[in-house]
Amino acid sequence: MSSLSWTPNEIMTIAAARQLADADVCFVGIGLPSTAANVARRTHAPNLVLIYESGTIGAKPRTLPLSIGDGELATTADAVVSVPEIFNYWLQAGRVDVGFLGAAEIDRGGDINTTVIGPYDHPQVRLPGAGGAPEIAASCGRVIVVIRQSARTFVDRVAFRTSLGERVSTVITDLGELRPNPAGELLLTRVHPGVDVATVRAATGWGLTVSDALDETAPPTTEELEVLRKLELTQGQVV
Amino acid sequence: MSSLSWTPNEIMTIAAARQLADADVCFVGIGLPSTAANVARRTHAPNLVLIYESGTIGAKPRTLPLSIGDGELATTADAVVSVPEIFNYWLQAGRVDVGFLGAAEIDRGGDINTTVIGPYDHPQVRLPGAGGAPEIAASCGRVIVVIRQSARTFVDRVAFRTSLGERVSTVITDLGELRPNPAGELLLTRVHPGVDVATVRAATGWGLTVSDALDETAPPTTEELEVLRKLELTQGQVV
Amino acid sequence: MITSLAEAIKANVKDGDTVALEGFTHLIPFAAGHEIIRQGRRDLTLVRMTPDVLYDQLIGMGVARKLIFSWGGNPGVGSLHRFRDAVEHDWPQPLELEEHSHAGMANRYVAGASGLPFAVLRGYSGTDLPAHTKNVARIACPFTGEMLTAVAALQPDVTIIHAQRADRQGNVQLWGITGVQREAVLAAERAVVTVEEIVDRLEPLPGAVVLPAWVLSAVVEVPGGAHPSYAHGYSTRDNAFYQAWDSISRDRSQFLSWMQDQVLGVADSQLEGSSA
Amino acid sequence: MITSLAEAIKANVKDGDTVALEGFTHLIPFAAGHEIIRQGRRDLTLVRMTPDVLYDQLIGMGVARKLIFSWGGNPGVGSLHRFRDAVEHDWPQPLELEEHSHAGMANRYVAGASGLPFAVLRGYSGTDLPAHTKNVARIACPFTGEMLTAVAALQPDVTIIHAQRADRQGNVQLWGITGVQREAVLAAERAVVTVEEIVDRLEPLPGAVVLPAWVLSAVVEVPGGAHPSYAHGYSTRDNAFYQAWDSISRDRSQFLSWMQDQVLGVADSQLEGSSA
Repeated sequence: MSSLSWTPNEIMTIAAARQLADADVCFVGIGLPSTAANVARRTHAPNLVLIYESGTIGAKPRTLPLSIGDGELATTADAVVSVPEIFNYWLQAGRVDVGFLGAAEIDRGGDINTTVIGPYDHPQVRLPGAGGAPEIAASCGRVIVVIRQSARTFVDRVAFRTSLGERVSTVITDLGELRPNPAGELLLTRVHPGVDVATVRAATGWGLTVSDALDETAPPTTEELEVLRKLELTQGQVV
Repeated sequence: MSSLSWTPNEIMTIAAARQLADADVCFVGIGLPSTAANVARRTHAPNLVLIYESGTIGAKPRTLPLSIGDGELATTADAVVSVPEIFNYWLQAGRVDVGFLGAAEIDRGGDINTTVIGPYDHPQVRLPGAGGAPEIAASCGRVIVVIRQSARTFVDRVAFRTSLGERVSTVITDLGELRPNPAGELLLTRVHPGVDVATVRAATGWGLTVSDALDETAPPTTEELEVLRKLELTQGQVV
Repeated sequence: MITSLAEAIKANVKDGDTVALEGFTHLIPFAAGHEIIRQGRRDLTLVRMTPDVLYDQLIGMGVARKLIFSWGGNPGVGSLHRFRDAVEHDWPQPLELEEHSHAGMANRYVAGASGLPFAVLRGYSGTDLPAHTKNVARIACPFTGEMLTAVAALQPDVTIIHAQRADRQGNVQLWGITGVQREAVLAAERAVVTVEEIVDRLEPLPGAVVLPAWVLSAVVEVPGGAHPSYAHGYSTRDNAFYQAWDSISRDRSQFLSWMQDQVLGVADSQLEGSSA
Repeated sequence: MITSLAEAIKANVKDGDTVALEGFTHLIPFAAGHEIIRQGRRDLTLVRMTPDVLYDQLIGMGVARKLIFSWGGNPGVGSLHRFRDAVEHDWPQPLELEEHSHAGMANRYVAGASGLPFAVLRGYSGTDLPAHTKNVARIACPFTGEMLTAVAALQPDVTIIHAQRADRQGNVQLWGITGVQREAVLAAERAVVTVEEIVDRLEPLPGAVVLPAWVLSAVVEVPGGAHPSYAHGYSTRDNAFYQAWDSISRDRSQFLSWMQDQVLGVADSQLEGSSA
């Protein structure tokens, strides 16, 4: 095991996958969240229920989707429903245990920005926008955010509040893991193997508090890495 | 033709069928309205679009359905949708040209009662209730009511207003046809062959006004009667 | 998950519950309703858009305290005599009514399935219906000022439906006229589904609705469990029975005797689906 | 009803119209969007939940005055450079934005399709989104007093979608991921549908949505009309093109040259579906 090596993206994905319990119902965004959810389903959580906002419920993709609307998701789903139905009957009604979000910025309270960097009317960077995030963040039992950590992405206060941090239970980054304290402020609770706290502090745009119970992420197992790498080779493939 | 004979129900059904134009979109209740719509589709209105509140759009039943949920309606429809969708996306959105209603009571203003005879809390007769009627009456381009005429069914004021008469364009009875004047009061505009005005007056619970342009219903044609009788023999049959 | 009819009803239907046995002529859950009668449940608030012969039986047997509905009749035949007897003569006991239009009931289920306290529609306007329920109100559009109608969400304690198939995990598939069943199931706290058969795999079919096992409480194999209603692809509607019900149900003692013979007196071993 | 692409766009898309070209990754109506560019439409308000490469092209060619949307990116790849250039640098002209969440947009279409002026949801709460649009408001439940969110109905002048099949009467069938297309079509004043093929009869298929001809304005046979998106059962998504678009679109002149070659310079006789 000690001879294994992995990239920051790989350990971030595997740490995210571990957040999912078997038989969780999970609302999955495309990209790293989808990769993590599919790793979980192939390892410790075979009964994980994947819901994609395109309307596929219980998708069991044999390859890794490139987009949220890949045909593979429809072909392997228990049910395909309309987009209004997925948001109203499934997400809003509180049937989803875990929401999985990415972000451009996150702040110490767990609020997320995927809208603009800079003033709304004259932004320096126009980001894609809200998508499903505001209601995923408000309706799922718990919310996991996956984001690369840097002083640019971890800010004291997001420039635009696209979705709220109230239900954020865990933030998984390429450096470690953060969880909110009772007041809702994100604390560092785990570092990945080989990452020191000073590195994480330097990559955080606020005075980061470290949990008294700081732990280290267990290294990826051979199985986890094999599953992840094999899966990524299939991205966007049509079966 | 003059040797033909027909029952009061038959001429009522055929007169109702004649109210439908080819390519009308028609929201059909079960019973006589459904029979009339299916006669029209087999005679002068082959492109009539039949919508049943069970969710079948463009049903082309080969037999006459006994209930609104007969399998024949689903099998022959262009589309089968859910009940909420049929009411919200199709009826409420104003996509239906003609609504076809039956009633236990109708009054001079065209308001309809299918709820109770007598006081609501202690009714003499408890009727089935509203069903789709309130929204059919409010949302269709025009509304045709089919009802047997008597002093008991044609009342000055309905005991319970189940649906409004505002959009009622024609009332077809076993005696003739009534249409609203500009003030909304139903006038006698047609009598069926062999029916005199005095008979209609006696079967009306208010002082009935007769239209200056009173006309007589054209007798059923051989084709109409043949189509109707053949159709009724198939009621509830499974193809 | 997959259990017997007796167990499913025992675990999910309690005295005083609000219970929707939904279906729109097609797929009426008769067998499940009969089991509720056999188990002697009381004080139920029954909910259904189109209460028909099954509800006539439940009401006549004194199971229901209240009925929430939009159209109560024997489709294509006429009145429900037990329903009328309860409303007109309080027999076997008074029946409280709350009635709506179909559009109102459908949207009440939609609100329930959506986790919202109410839904908006154009409906009920000018009718005498709102005067008799507190679950209909006027609401202003915050953008245009137009006045519309709001209906309160329906969230039954338990919804019971009949479907064609389930797989061994308890995922359920129904097709043909599927009415308001998806919404009724998703609006409820618990859901029980009887099915014609349990199969290894649910082959995709045109027009099919699939309800995943994880939104259901119990699934029971009850072949013919919709009779005299029908299951598209499995059986046809027993129209003769619906017509016969008119005379069976007209007289109180004849009704009771029929229920004794056909429902109460059916031993466990003869029950629809008891071997499942 | 069944016509050419040029005719369908000419008759149904006017300068200044509000136009929704809908699709959720699957069935994006690229060919129809390209025809809008070729016909030189101006001042359009473009509407879509997920504006992607096609909207990048429309915006970069100066077709749009305003965009109403919820997520604008190149799925699985990254930014839309023409969209960003318009918002960040007003090139080729300023682009007004009105943005929502997916749930908000979906419900705005639902309200439009239902003939209602607004829809209710739990959404937007606490976010900065409502500060930038007048089409989101708070609304109180008339039964519980709970505060919820209202969104104004979306009713495009015209909605354009791509589907798999139509029959000769113009009834349209689509399946696979069908997204919000049904609602977008039913919410619009007019609707144009391009299809992979026109067939004698629409065989029922699992998961298929059928839109009857009488709610549509024009149907056009355009095989491959969703490329580089895909049509489930007919083609697969050209992921390589989506990846290539990132570099094609990064530079203004390279973008214009690509559009000249691949869209503007395509003679009528070479057009997708021109022979239909």
